[in-house]
Amino acid sequence: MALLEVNNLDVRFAMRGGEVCALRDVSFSLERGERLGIVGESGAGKSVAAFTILNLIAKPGYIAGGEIKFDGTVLNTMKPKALQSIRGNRISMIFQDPMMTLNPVLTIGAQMIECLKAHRRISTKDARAIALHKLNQVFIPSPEKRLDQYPHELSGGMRQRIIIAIALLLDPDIIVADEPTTALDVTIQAEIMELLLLLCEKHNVGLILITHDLGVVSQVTQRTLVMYAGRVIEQGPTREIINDAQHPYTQGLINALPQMATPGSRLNQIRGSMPTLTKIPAGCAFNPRCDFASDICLQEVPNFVGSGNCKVACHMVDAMVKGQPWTPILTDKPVTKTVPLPEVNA
Amino acid sequence: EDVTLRMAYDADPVTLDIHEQLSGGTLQLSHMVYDPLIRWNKDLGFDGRLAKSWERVDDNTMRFHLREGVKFHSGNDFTAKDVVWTVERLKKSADFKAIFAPFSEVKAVDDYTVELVTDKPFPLVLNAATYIFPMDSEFYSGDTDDGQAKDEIAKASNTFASRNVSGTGPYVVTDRQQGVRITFDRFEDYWDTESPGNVDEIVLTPIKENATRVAALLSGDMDFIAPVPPTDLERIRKQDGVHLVEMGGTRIITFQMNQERVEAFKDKRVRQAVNYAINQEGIAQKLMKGFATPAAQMSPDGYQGHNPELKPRYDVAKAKELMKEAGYEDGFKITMTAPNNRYVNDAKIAQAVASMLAKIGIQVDLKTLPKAQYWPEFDARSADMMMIGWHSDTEDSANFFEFLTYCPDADSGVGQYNSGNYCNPDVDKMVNDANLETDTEKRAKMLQAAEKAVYDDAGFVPLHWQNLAWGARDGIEIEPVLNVMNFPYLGDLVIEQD
Amino acid sequence: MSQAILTPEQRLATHDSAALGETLVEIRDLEKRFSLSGDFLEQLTFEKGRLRRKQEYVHAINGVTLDVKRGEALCVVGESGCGKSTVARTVMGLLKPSGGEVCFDGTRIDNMPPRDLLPYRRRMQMIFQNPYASLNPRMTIQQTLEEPLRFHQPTLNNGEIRDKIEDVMRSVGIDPDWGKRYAHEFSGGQRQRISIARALAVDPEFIVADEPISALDVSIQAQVLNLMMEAQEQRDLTYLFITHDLAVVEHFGTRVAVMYLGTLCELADTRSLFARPRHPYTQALMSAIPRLNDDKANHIRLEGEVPTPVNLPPGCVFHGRCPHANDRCRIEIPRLITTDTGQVACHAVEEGRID
Amino acid sequence: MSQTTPSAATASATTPKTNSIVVPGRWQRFRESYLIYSFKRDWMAQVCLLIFVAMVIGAFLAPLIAPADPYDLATIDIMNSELPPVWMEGSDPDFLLGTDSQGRDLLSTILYGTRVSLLIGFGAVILQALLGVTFGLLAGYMGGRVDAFLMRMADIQLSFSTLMVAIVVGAIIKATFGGAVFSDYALVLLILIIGLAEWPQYARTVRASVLAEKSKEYVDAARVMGFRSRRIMFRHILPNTLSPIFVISTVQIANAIISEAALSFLGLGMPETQPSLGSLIKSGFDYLQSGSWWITLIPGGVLILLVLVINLLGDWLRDVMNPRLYKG
Amino acid sequence: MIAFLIKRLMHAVLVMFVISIISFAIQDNLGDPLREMTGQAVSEAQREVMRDEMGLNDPFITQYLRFAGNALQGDLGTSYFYKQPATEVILRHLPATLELVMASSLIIILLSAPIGVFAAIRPRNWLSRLFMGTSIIGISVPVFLTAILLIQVFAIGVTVDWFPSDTQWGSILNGMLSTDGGMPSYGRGELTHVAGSWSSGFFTADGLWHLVLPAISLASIMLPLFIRLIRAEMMEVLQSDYIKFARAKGLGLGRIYFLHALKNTMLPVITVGGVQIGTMVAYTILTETVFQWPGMGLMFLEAITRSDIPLIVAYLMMVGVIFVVTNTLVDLIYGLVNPTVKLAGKPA
Ligand SMILES: Nc1ncnc2c1ncn2[C@@H]1O[C@H](COP(=O)(O)OP(=O)(O)OP(=O)(O)O)[C@@H](O)[C@H]1O
Ligand SMILES: Nc1ncnc2c1ncn2[C@@H]1O[C@H](COP(=O)(O)OP(=O)(O)OP(=O)(O)O)[C@@H](O)[C@H]1O
Ligand SMILES: [Mg+2]
Ligand SMILES: [Mg+2]
Repeated sequence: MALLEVNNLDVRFAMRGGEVCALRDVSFSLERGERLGIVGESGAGKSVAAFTILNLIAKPGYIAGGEIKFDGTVLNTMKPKALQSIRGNRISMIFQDPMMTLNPVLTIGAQMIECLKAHRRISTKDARAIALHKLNQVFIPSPEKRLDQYPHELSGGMRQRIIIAIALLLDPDIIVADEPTTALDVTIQAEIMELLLLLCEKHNVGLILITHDLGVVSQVTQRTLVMYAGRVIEQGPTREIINDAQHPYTQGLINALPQMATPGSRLNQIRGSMPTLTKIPAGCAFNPRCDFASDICLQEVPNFVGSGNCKVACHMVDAMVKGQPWTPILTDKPVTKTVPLPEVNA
Repeated sequence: EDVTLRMAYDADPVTLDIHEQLSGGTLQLSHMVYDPLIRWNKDLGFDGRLAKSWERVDDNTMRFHLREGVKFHSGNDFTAKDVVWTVERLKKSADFKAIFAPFSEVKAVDDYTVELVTDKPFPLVLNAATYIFPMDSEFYSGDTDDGQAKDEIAKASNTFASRNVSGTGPYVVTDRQQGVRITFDRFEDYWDTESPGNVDEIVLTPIKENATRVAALLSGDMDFIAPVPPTDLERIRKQDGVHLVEMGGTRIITFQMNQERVEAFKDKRVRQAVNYAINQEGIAQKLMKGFATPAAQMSPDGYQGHNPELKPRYDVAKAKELMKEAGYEDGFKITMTAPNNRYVNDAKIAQAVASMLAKIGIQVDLKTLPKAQYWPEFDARSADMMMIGWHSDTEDSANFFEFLTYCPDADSGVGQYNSGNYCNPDVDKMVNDANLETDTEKRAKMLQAAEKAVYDDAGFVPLHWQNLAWGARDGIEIEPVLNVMNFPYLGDLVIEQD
Repeated sequence: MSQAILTPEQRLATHDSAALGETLVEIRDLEKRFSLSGDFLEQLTFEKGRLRRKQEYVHAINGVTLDVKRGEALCVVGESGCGKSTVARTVMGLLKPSGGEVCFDGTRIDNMPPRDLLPYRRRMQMIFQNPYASLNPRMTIQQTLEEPLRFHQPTLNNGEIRDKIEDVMRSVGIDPDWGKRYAHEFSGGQRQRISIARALAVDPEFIVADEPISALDVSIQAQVLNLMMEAQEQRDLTYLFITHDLAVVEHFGTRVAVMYLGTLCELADTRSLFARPRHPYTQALMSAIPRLNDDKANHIRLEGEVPTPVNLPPGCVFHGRCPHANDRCRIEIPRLITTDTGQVACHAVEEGRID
Repeated sequence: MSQTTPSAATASATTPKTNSIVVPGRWQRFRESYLIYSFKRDWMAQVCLLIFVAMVIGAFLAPLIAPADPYDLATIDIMNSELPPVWMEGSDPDFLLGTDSQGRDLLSTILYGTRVSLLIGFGAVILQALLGVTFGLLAGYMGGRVDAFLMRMADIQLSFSTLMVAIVVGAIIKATFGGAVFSDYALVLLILIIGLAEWPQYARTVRASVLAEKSKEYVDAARVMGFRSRRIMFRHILPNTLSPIFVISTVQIANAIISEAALSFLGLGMPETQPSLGSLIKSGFDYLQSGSWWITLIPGGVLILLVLVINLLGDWLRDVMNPRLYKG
Repeated sequence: MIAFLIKRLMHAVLVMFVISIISFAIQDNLGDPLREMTGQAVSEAQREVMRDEMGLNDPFITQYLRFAGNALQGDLGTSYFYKQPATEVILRHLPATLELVMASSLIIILLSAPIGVFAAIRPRNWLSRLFMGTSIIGISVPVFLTAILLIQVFAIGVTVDWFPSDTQWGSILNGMLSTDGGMPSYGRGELTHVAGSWSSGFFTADGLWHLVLPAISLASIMLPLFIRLIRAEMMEVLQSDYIKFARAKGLGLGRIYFLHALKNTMLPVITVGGVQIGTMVAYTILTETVFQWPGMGLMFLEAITRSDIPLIVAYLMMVGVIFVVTNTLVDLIYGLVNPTVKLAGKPA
């Protein structure tokens, strides 16, 4: 049995205009020590998926169906207290923006120690020692000093390393990392990914890595899940997906990378953009952007098909001619909203 | 056990120097800390205090026999030289010198006899004597440590006398926090051993806001309050455990019609029309809740000049007729200014008057100002009708005429408050003559005639005399010590002990 | 008519030879510092018993010299905070340089009064990073596009303006009928195209693009990049393209400038830079790109922390993290030297310690 | 499908099948806007708006609907004073809500008084907004010394409550025009006073949102176009700061009405001849304990109701527009 | 730090300068102080002499320079009415106001934090709705009306006879709605002398008893503001990533709400709230008037009716100083709570 199993997960947000489904019918599993990548464009529901694993979806969101099974127990029906003892202890999370994730008014030490104390009966002194040890593991220079510093005194890369240290503090079974490096520079990103990979391998920790950078996925993970508009559309071993994607969307994503084209030539683009949750087309959600769409795509949600490790949700897998580049039709429709949403003055 | 009186006035004494400012507050203090030579009784006659008796020696001289064995708070003995010293100081005081100007000399005949001498026959010697609160001449002589004369009178700075006090009165000031509280203790060596007064300690707190002051009495925080606003009279009357004492007051409230600014006011008929248009009864009843006596003249009942024949003449039809006669059937426009925190309900009264005038076609543009800004306006005579209330410092009718109706004369200063510029030399002469007449009865006739003349001229608009009211807890027998001058003789106050 | 998109070299080559290689924008010894110390009073500090005035600066750019040649797409790459945007904004006149000069087409523009600058404003335009903030939310697309036109070409009548706008909108793939809509009704990629349309509306020669695609999804990035390349082709545009995505640079740029902490460390044409990065920083940068096809990351690990631009290190700004640094690097600031492929500022390269 | 060239792609886009898409007009946009959407679903907001509109209409139609004209002194009779409202004993059916101490019909006086209060509220807020928005824009956009100077002024002014500023400004105005003029133009002057006293509220809010807007790239885009500062400030930035301005305005109207009431309570506001709600409360205050509670409590209730509905509307607006307001 | 203090000092000087100029410019129009100082019978000529003596007739510049010169030596002039240095008068009235403000602040702080936090954590709870509803009503009722009602109900007492008193339920209801009153409604009660001009009402039961109603009525205007402020800030903080992260760490809700969230909530609350408490000194004018609380506000209002210019000027300057001081204190506290702020005034 897999360490983590997510079955037919449905997550909805009760908005003023009605309910919107952020995740539909999402299933995947993770073995002990396995590294899984989740990719997809912005708004695909990657973060929602990550938060749902720890049942951290805040109001107005809620889990409308499905189950999350961790080590044999079902997380989504668990009592809050019991859940608390799993969070940060057996499954921990790393967030996207290291600048926002640490509480600005508490010292690094305090934020590490409280985490230990929440899960272990341990003296402050011992907790401090463990914290120091973990800081050493993530190669933080002069860790002793860092414990008494505030987050703002550290650079972004350093903070993300501290967050990794916090995630590792209680030797969890799984780390869920939601775009841990998008806010960082290339060189630092490489460092952090390397560190994460190293630590996960060393301690046999499972990793769910959420990102939209296919390059990162290809370097770190063993299996990959591709999401589009709240659904998983393709999953399989990373190598296979990169080299031989089945779903037109996955193909499009990979082909759109500049690395895949000769310098200076036209890039292979997917036309249009991902629908907002309130405006998901009937049938296959990708049909308006898909060149292979036929009538059935407009009506029926595709089921997973596929042999062996690779599974893909597309009606047209077999009909498609592989490697056909995309028709560059530029003009597309503006996003029309059926429910007026508040204008946010960010 | 000590008997304490907790009382609230609308203000506390501005200074402890009773010669610094002539005001109700000063006089109230004077009667607690000092004793006058003589004082008014309830019938507006005189009772001897530090003067046992007095007699007129001749037309120009009055002799006072002083009480012996009286001690000041400082322990000094009271003698005639203190009286002389005090009168001399009064003549230096800006506020009091007018009252004592007629006296050319004050003589100590012996240790316990003094004479007040005037140049001309002067009928108001005794009135003036009520202002003589002999001060402790020894105590106030010499210099302070920082070289200030102890008897200095100054308004804008801190003098010795404004901080220290030694009188002969029933109470000694023991603690004073200006604006917050002043505490008095009974003077142990007080000469008047016959006084029924049994209060050992008085704590006076200023509470300016009317409602709060009344609330303090009703909630039992205060034993005695004054003044009581008209709107709350009924409440205090009804409430168990407290009682109210009312008296007709002596302060006349009037409007003056400016003849220099408004041509129409030069016409006697118009002035009369204004008088006929105004419902003094209505104002007294409705606005003042009966807390005022409608007036048709300046002198209140009990004053020599009070003319009982003169009655308010409210008659709108007559007023309209007079306006028509004068050629102002369609009326005219005037401006009116009144203070809004000087007299009881001053602004409301002005409003009521304005609406009454509107009924005979006189459209009034009314402004009300706080007193600090009102007086400069008044001095500048900046409106066509202005409100003025007057209390005679001498408790005598002549004072009203001198300030309110005399033909204004900048040199002699008479008519200083006659903003209407009403001028009738005959009236002035009548009052001048009265001021040389020492025969009370004759003098009264003359003054009453003067009142009648002004009434016929409709020289101004008399409204009412503001009444006085005090509220007290039951068992505090304030009635006997109160008077129309509004200086309670608290030395004689009795609090019932259970 | 069927025509394949050309490689950068081909594109340069197709230009008529007179214009080719001619310098359009010249940046000389550009310096920019921002005061950190606020007003006079905030600068006072108490040191050793006496009051002193102490001023702190962020040294965002420290002497950058760069030419942009007509018709090229010069890419600027570097770490976050190294001054890329500051260079762009100084060139555009949004910031006044603290030192050095900026010339456009041979005329010095950095110290020009705003009035005289107007004709140049039309010739140079900018595209911004954040598609959600770069359009005025209270203006319709039509208004957004019309305004610069009316301002810069007051002689045009309404009809001409409308035609012109329809043209640009079509050329970026936006239906002219949607002109009456507001920005929030469009997706990120569409907004970015509208921004491009706004820049193109006044027919500029030179466009500064400050990370125009980094906020966009991969599939949309391709749309925008394609559009920019088409526009360059059709309108003979020159780009100063700022990015931190080296894959994009490799695809799009004719030449690349690598910056580190406010200084230029290497400048070369794209092909040669990717083939043979000279500067140790460039090398580290290159090695950090996650490639789809290699399994394991194999990058050059840089030691140490990025120094702050407030207290610049002496000598070469990179020496603290450079595996090849020696004493000279810690003392002497390296100057740009010309190599066979471009220019590089590194003592080690100069000395031949690295090739 | 064959590969199309870019130009062909562009050409094909010129014949869009998008004629079916109708671009909504302004009115339709408004009707479909989130504002209206959430208004329709919020009964509290509807009730508040209803009451508010009723009060505004009542106040401004006062000359038509009020049973008497309280400004016409000739109709007032002192003998009618202090009559209770009709539902009490001893009332007169002519005076629905009773009369005040002068014998004025309370209902009419309240209608006129509400008008005065509303005029002052709106007038003062318009003035505050004009000053505050201009200064806030300048401070936020110009930055540097201008900003420091204007904000220091705002700070200093904020260190005094509206009351104190009003007292001081009132005195200055009296100094300039003379005391008597004050009551002639009390309405205008109170608008001036409250307007001058509270502009910093706007200035700070506007400045905060200008700073936020200024850092957005559309402003840079406008600068790159070479637009002049004035144009950028007023045409580009100002419209984007409108929603906080709008929200703060509701609160400020309520505040201005309360400020006026407080000033009148201290005797520094509207004269009793042209009463506002505040001066009505004040003039009735003396009668509260004597039993004629209606003279003060009815206008007091009206004042509270008015301020309350404005505040509730403001709250609702804030929720809907969700601006991050400068709280200070 | 030094620079910070110097900056504040200069700020204070600037404030005082502006205030003194303004208050001097208006002095002629506040009325004639002589009228309050002399009896009715004193002639105009004599008043003129006194004005000359007091220097009231000197040209504006002369008067101002004289004032400024003295002010630099700490002498703000002598109150006409109290005949004492204005600073002394103010210092004597200051404790009353400060104690009132302190008592109100205490009420505000003790109540607003729990209520605000509760309303933020449970926005849909009926109790939160009740609090929020009450708070908006609280904001809408002018202070003076609150004060008057408090006096009526708790000091004087109300007798309700709306229900038939011959029935049992009627008399019970009447009894429930009626109050006895008896709370002190004016002044400060029994004081103990502490030091210098400072007498405190904090140390006697009577003094504290007298504080109750005025403090409540002063708090009535600020408390709703604070509750709403805390609630809004807290709700915003609860949305932030670091709260999500704290939950992901498996921390208890108590720790998340009361340490992680509240500490961050307090930052804006301190800045805004601190300034508000500073301005509360000015708000005391109304409360002090109704309760006849012998503090600075009442003194100021009386100084105005008496045209006691030196006192008015001194008061205005004092308020300016209090504002600068509270601001400085607030910034210092803010600096202590917020590690990202260095006292030079700039976030690092
Ligand atoms: N609190 C929320 N309330 C309403 N809708 C939400 C909420 N959180 C997420 N959503 C919706 O759920 C959808 C999925 O969002 P999610 O954050 O998971 O996307 P993502 O794939 O992580 O995108 P990104 O790459 O931008 O992080 C989005 O369309 C978003 O609008
Ligand atoms: N207005 C400013 N005031 C103060 N410092 C500034 C200002 N603008 C930029 N800086 C500083 O100047 C340095 C260079 O900033 P710049 O924005 O040019 O970097 P960048 O290379 O564009 O970074 P990024 O990739 O994050 O956009 C940074 O340290 C930045 O903090
Ligand atoms: Mg996400
Ligand atoms: Mg940048």
